[in-house]
Formats: sequence, structure tokens, C-alpha cells
Amino acid sequence: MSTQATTVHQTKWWSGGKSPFNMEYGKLMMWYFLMSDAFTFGAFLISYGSIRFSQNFWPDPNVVFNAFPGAGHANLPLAFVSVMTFILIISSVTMVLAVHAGHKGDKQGVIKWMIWTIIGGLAFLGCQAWEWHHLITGEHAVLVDGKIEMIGQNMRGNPWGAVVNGPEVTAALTNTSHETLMSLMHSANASVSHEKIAAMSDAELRAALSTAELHVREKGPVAFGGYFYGITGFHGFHVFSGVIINIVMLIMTQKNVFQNKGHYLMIEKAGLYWHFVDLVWVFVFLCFYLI
Amino acid sequence: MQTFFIVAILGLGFLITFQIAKASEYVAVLRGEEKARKQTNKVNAFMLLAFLIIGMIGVYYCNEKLKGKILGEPASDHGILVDRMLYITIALTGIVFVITQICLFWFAYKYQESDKRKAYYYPHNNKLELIWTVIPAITLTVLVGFGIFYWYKITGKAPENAMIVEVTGKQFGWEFRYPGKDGVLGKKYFKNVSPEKNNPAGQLWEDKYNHDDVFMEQEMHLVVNKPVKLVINAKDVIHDVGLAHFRMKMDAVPGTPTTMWFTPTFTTKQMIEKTGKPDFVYEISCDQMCGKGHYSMRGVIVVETQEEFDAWLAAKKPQYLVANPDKDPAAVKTDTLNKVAAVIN
Amino acid sequence: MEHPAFEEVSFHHHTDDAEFKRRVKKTTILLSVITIIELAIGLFIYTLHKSDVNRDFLILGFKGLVCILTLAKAYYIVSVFMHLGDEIRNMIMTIVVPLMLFIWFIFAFIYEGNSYKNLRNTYDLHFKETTMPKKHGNAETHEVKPAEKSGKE
Amino acid sequence: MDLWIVSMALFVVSSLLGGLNYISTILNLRTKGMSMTRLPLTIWAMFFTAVLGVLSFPVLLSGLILLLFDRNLGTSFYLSDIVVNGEILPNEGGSAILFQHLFWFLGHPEVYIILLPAMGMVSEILSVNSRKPIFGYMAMLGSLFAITILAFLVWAHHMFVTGLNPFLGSIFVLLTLLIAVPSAIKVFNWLTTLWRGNIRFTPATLFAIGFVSLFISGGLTGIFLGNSTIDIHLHDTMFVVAHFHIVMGVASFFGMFAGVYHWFPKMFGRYLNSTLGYIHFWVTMIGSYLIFWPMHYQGLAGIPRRYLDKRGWVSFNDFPELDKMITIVSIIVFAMQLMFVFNFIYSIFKGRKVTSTNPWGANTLEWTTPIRPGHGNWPGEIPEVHRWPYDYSKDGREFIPQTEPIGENESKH
Repeated sequence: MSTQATTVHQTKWWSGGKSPFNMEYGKLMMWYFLMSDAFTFGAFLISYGSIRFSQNFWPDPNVVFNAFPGAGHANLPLAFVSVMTFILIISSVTMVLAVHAGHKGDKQGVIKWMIWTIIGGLAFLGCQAWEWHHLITGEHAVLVDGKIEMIGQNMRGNPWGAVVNGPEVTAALTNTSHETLMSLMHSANASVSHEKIAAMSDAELRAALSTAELHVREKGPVAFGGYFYGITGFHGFHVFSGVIINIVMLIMTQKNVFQNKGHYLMIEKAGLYWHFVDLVWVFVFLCFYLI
Repeated sequence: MQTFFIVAILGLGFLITFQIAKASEYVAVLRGEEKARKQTNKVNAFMLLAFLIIGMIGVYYCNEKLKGKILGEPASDHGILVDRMLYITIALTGIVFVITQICLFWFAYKYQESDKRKAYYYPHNNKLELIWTVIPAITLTVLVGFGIFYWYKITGKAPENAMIVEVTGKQFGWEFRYPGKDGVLGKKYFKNVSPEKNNPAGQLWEDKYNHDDVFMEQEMHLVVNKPVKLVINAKDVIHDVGLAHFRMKMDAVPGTPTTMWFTPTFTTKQMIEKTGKPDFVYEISCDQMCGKGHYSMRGVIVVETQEEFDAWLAAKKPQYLVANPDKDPAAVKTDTLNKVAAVIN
Repeated sequence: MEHPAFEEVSFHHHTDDAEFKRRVKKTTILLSVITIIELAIGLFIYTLHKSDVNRDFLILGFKGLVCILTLAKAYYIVSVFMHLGDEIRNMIMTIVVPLMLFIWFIFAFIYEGNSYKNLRNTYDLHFKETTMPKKHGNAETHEVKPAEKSGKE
Repeated sequence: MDLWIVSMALFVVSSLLGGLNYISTILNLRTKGMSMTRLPLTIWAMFFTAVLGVLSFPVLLSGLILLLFDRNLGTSFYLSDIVVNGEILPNEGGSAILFQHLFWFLGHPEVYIILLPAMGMVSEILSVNSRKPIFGYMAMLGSLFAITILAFLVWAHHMFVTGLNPFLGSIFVLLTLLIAVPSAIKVFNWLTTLWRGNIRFTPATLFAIGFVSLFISGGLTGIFLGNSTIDIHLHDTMFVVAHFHIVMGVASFFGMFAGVYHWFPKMFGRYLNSTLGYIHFWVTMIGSYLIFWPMHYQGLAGIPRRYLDKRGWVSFNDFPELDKMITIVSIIVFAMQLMFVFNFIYSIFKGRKVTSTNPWGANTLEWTTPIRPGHGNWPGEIPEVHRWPYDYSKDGREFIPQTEPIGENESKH
């Protein structure tokens, strides 16, 4: 659409009887809904910023998000989240193509690209589920009240505080329970078998553990977990609802609902929503994983 | 019984009003609607004017009757600033209030419907609109200017010689901590709070600044003409340290310490003379809704001379010694007494 | 009920197929490249954290850069994928102008957050001691940021 | 509490959807010739209200979701360092003030969400019943717009004494007091609309005049509270209660009453009983001033709000008689509102019937529909609009409906 054509009509467009934006009613509503939703996410992220700025210490994302499925304990910062990001970008692209096919009235094209988009969405959700699971169950050695405990990242505990020095860890080891020592041994030395560890006494365990390799940390700010799960969860919920909407759209396309209507505008609206989800991820990615 | 009567009276009034209203509608139809309408128009126009006049008299009467009951002279240096700002604002807004209300009701009365007059078609006048955009803007600039100037003065840094008192709000009362001789409040941590261990403030005993900190509840003593800086905390929910006579107020927020400072300028005794109330005390009111007992969250401030204050503080025992009686060098004999007291408690 | 304005809407996606595909492809590549640059910067910040030298300022600069890149990404998604760039100017304005509110919103909230930190550090020494990262060289201890906003969002 | 939060979330969703509907309808579905500057001010006010709702309610939603998490999932967004009744909560690092920020980011625009429609309706009603065009239509629009924008920027003026950073506080003072300028413009324009009019005192007109009066009174006290220095003393006292009840409570109710009395014939094809309307107005008007005016003095005396019993206090125990008076008057005024509800329901079924389509002689489109409009409002074609809605007493004609084409010899305004 050339801009000249619009400016010619400009004066008339606002005078009633037609849409001043050359836009259909429902799509306009979708846009404003997305704007409102942007304020919801904006408020979340800004509260996160506010709390983060009120803390002296905040965990480094490269330390928190360094795992990759199947890679064991390898230190791969940001690798997995970049996969998630690309999944979302690609699914956004397939959505664009679906919308484009819709404009041409190409039913088969719409179906094809919608299926790809849905797969992308589901893949993203799967990745997120794995990441959450890993963070919650992945336990880390943390110095609490002079002894070492194994805690995962959840709403009440944050194992990503500052690294503790050798002498303090040695002192803390003497107060640490047998179970914790065993799991410490296991995580530090994966080659040693379970039976062997179980056979060792506390003193033996303590001697076998080298304090430098333990990566014992203090507890970090609790708000980190809440915001991370809260915001990525809320985003995940959006992805989930987006997938549901896309599935509904897919079924409706299959049943020729749009073909009978003569246009595929509904696909376009679903597309807007899907891109918005992608857009939000861009900012979530920025706030939690990059800075 | 009383409630029943009230409800009955209201119900009766209800019925009567409704009957009158219904009847008047019939009467209006009988007499000719146009005529009835014109008459009510006149009545209402007159009532509006009467409302203006009686209202203005009422405002004056209300002022005469109640002005003696508002607080009078502020008892702190910041209070003087607040009151000055208040009077500036009252003067400016008062003028606007009187002019606009008079215009409103007078126009309503003057231009009531009449067959003789036609309404004047007057859709806009840019010059006029500009004038009444600019004048309020200038007035408000003045108010903002004064306001921000005083605001920075009040919230600015406390003087170096200010005494420090820690105020902690809880449901439903106030706790105070004085830093003792060293002038520094010791560290505290909320997980150490334990009234059973005589540590209601959660002080960390390994911090030696804590060893001479004095703790007490409900009553705070201040020195006249000496700046005081309050460090304000809350234990459970948000409270607010409201000091009406000093014209100061600051919320007590759990987890985020807040602060304010001021200089009391009259002792409690002086205020008793000034107000003529023999039972006068400075009160700390909780101004932020904090639960069922909100209205009863009262603290008392005694403002006194330096000598009186020193004598009062000297009589207090640091909380460290209360919580750790074995560390008390002065009184080994009270030690045993404390133990007995602990057993009894 | 039919919408009276409905038939009036002239759909403006009649650009030819190849042109459109080319644009989508270009944008996809652009987004990917930006993401990769962002990741690289993220990793670089990580190595900076690990080193003992105090480079707070450099880190802050890189974080600012990441924020700008993110905004660029958002711009491409909104303008190309969501076709906002193809809409009428007035429409773009009704979306973009309200988002300007975020500037003050972000500034005020983050300034407030920073002010809480200062209050706590001044009046709650225990908080300061237990949460302030120790000065000597540990990994990721330079997270404390200066007061200004970092242009997040 | 949790259920309350969930119900609030549902409320947010519903108001959001409603707001979206208003915005898109006003932008997209105007009839032919109805350009934006020909919209009645009521519609403009509804439009800005919807914008406020759509952009500010989501922030409350976020705040509520975080609150729900704090209550049920053990997160620490708002909680920190809490000991309740000797029980030590594990939460650390949150900020209780953060919730206030999120809340007031909605809370302040919410005030205008309530007030703006009243302003719009009052403009319309004053114009119709004084048989004069609204004075300064564009200025009215501009001030509505300015209020909408400023409403988003000033939320923390409710929080001057929460330990707010003094620098931020001073900016909020500046922005807050700026709101007084568009408000002043509106008041002066209403006054000029009345000036040299030919005013018919229907109940709706009376309520509109009452609205202006209360808006002045309550608005001016806003200048006290928006100024952080004075707010230190007056914050959370009865002064605040008086201020916001007058300006946001009673005034916006007056606007709504005015609207109901004015459009009731359109809604149900019958009139409300106007004698009851007059009684309703006078009792409410006099009562509101009696209740809230003396409260300012209580506020100046430092009496905190929400105190159910002041007998334990030395400083606040000076007004027992006044409290009694206020209580009695409020009971009477409230009973009067019940009377209004009764009138409303009674008149739907038994009220005097409307005999003409345009009983008030108004210009706007809704009065061109039949007395009992069917689906789609107009049988047949939707009318075309040719002029703005405020051509009253122009060229010697009492009113010229919007649907009438502009005549050849007509004077321009």
C-alpha cells in the first residue's frame, strides 16, 4: 500500500462511516488488547526491576542457566535458552506465512503453516517444562547457618548467592549432615559409584571432598525465584493459550469456516496474539537471561 | 428498640415523601404541565441562590465554631513550614472557591428560564480560555515552588547533632530503641526477635554497639530544641508514625526502614499551659490502617529539658543486660532476682 | 449484525509473493543475527564477571547495548511480523504513543527500588553486611549497579 | 481474601473487555459525517475513560497476581522482615511499598475512570438545559485529554509519606498540581456555559450544577493534598476522607444521577418522578456539604481516618458532637438514595409516559430514535450527521439537531 493513497483519503477517513485506520473492528480490538497485555507484562518486569535494584546482590544468569538436556554437568551458559528463543522466532515466522497464506485464500497453506506453528509452540512449552524441572530439582550446595545444605531453586530458596571461600567451607563441612555429604560427593565426583559412597564414613567423605571444587555458595535473594517462575510462567501460560487458539483456528480452517466466510481474518488476529507472545519473550529473555 | 424506631421513622418519611411526589405529579397534570414546570423552575432557582447564601453563612459559622479546635501552634520547626504552606494554599484556594461558587449559583439564579430572554449563542472565545489557562498555571507554579522548597527542607539531611531514636510499629503499639552513650544503634535482624529471650527488637548481641542500646515500649522521651531523627521500622504490617502536633508523619514499612527528623520546640509542660488541657501529652497515632486495633495504637511522647532527659535515660537499663543478666557487672545480686522473675514469668 | 464499517476496509496486503517472502526471510535472518550477538555479549559479560578486575562500567555499557538490541528486535517483530509498519500512520501512533508512558513508569519504579536499597543499607547494617558481595575477587560479585536506570524493557 | 483477589481479577478482565469495546466502537463505527470533533462530549469522556481502564487495570492485575503468589506460594514480592504475633515469616527482600506502587498506578487513573464520564454527562446536560452550546468544546476536549495523560503520571502522590524518595516526590508534586490546570479550565467553561443561558431546572440540571459545585470544593482541597509539604500533615486524616468523598464520591455520583435523570426517558420511555428527583437532589446536596465540610476541620486537627473510637486519645477527642451530627446526616442521605432506587424501579413500570421522541429538545443522535427503539436503534437507514451537537439558540432557533444539514445562510461559529 503506497502512502500517497492513504494521505489522499486522510481527511475523509476520520469523518465517520468507515474505519479511520482502514482496519477491521476485531483486529483493532486485538491490537488494543495486546497493548493492555503489554502493560500487564510491563508491570511484572518493572516490579522485577524495582526489586532487583533494591538488592545489593543478584544472581548472574550465566551461572543459573548453564544446563542443557543430556549434557550432564557441562557448563553451557545460555545455550538452552537460545534454543528456546530460536524455536519461538521460527514459530513466529511460520505464523507469518500462515497469515500470508490466509490472505491469498490458500487453505492448504494455512493448514500447513499452522501445524508448524503449533509444533513450535509445543516445543517451546516442552523446553520450558524441562528448564523449570531442572531448576527446581537441581540441587546446589549452599552455606546456611554454618553448615552446608542442598537446595534447589524454588520460591523460598535461592542457591545462587556469592561463592564462599575455602576455609569457611571446610569449617561448614564439619557441621554438615551425612546425606548432604553423600550428595556432595556424588555431584563432585560422578565417577565414584553409589555403593562406594554409601560405604564411606563422614570423616572419609570430608577428606575426599576438595573444598575448591565444591562451588559452595551463600543463599541469594529469594525474590529471584518468585519473579523468574512468576513471569516465565505467565509467559508460558500465554504460549499455552496461544497454542490452544491456534489449534482452534486450525480446526476451523479444516472445517472450511473461513473459506465460507470469504476471508481468513481470524488467522490474522490469532497471528497478532502469537507474535505478541514472541515479543514478550524477547523482553523476558532480556531481563532474566541477559542482564 | 432505638434501631427499630430509626428504621420506622425512616420508613414513614419514605412513604410520606413518595405520596407527596406522586400527588404533585397529578396536580401538575391537572394544572397544566407547562405552568407547573415554570413554577418549579422558579422555586429551584431561588433555592439555589438561597443555598449559596446560607451555605456561605454556614461556612463562616462552621469556621467560627471549629477553628478553636484545630491544633493551633505547631510544636516543631518543620511544623511551622507546613503551616505556612497550608495558609498560603488556603488563601489562594479560598479566593477561587468563593468566586467560582458565587458565579455558579448566581448565574444559575440570574439566567433561569424566562420567556423574555433568548439564550446567547456563545460557543468559544480563545482569548478568554487562554486567560483562565494561564492564571491557574501561574498560581500553581507558585504553590509548587513553595511546596517543593519546603519539602526538600523537611526531607533533607538531619543535622549532625541530631539524636537518633528507632521507632518500631507493631500490632498494636510502639517500640523505641535509644542508641545509648555511643550514639550508634546496634545491628538487628528480624529472625532474632524473641520477647521470651528478652530480645523484642531482634538485636544481635555480638555487635558491641548493641550493648548500651536502651529499649522500651509505648513512651518516647525527646529533648526540647534538639533535633531528633527517627529511624522507623515495622514488624508486621505497614503502620504510620503520625505526630499531629509536630505536623510530621512517616510510614513504618516492614523490611524497608524509613526516616524523618524534626526539632520539638515546646516541652510537654509548656504545651499544657498553651492548650489549657491539664492532661495534654504528645501522642503518636498510627495513621495507616493496620488491623482491628488500629484506633488504639497510641504512643506517648514526652518532650523535656536535657537534664530531665538525661536523668530519665540514666535510670534505664540497656536491653543487653536485661537479656544477658550474667554479663551485668554492676548487679550480681539483681542477677538472681532476674532469674526468679524469669521463672515466675 | 453486520458491521457498517466492514466493507469499507480495503486490505492492503497485495504486495507480490516473492517480495513478501524476501522481506520475511530478511527479517528472520536479522532477528537471528541480533539474538546471536546478544548471546555473545551475554557470554562476554560472564567472562568479565569471572575475571578479578573491576569492570562495572564496561559491564553496564554492554548491558545497555543488549537493551538497545532488544528494542531493535522488538521493532522488527512488531513492524514486519505484526504488519504494524504497513498500517496507517495514525494507527501506529495510537499504539506507540501510549507505550511512551513506560518511560516514566520504568524510571520511577527503578529509582524507587534503588532508594529502598539505599535506605536498607543505611539503616539496616545487618542487611548490608549479609547481602553485599565481598570486595575480593569472587566470580559474579560485581552485580551492584549504579543508580541510573538501565533502559530495561 | 484469595477469593476477593480472584474476583478483582475477573473484574479487571471484564472492564478490560468493555473498554476495548468502547474504544474500537468509537473509533471504528461512527456514522457517516460523525467526525471525531462532532462527537458529543459524553462520548469523548467515555472514550478517555476506556483508554484509562485499558491501560491501567492490567497493572493492577499484575499486582494482584503477585499478591496471590505471596499469599499462597511462599514468594516474597511484597513481604520482608515480618514478625506477626511472635511468628517469624521466612520472607526477605520484598517491598511492601511495591504493591502500593502497582496499586496506585491503577488507583489514580481509577479516580478519573469514575469522574470523567460524569464530566462528560454534565457538559452535555448543562448545554442542553441552558439552551446554549457548551463553551469551548475544543478546550473541554483538550482538558479531558490532558487529565487522561496526567492521570497515568501521578500515582505516587498517594504515597508521599511512605518513605518515597524525596526527589521522586517533588516530581510527583509538580505533575499532580498540573492536573489542576485542565480541571480549572473545565470549571470555568461550565460556568460560562451557564452564563446568559436560559436555564431549565430539571433534576438532571440541578445535579449537574451540584456536580460543578462539589467538583470545585473537592478539587481545591486536592491542591492541598497534592502538595507533599501539606500532605505530610494531612495524609490519612479526615481531610483526605472529605476530599475524595466530595470530589470522587459525591461529585461523580451527582454526575451519574444527572445522567440517569436525563436519559431515563430514552432508556425506558417513561420519566422519573421529578418531584422525588428534586427532593433527592436537595437532600443529597445539603447533606453532602453537611457531612463532608466539617470533616476538613477534623483533618486539620490531625484526626486520623478509620478510627472507630477516639475516646482513648487526648488530641483527637474534641469532636464528639460533630461526629454524631455527621452520622445522623449520613443515615438520612443514604436513606434518600434508597428513595432514588425506589423511584427508579417504580418509574420503569409506572412512570409518566414520554410522548415525544425528544423531550429535552436535545441535538444529539440518540433523541432521533423512536421512543421505543428496536434492534439497531433506527428503523431503516442510519442517520447521517452534518454538524456538531451543540447548536443551541443559534440564529434564533432553539435547537438544531445534528442530522440537519447546514443551511446556506447559517452563521459560522
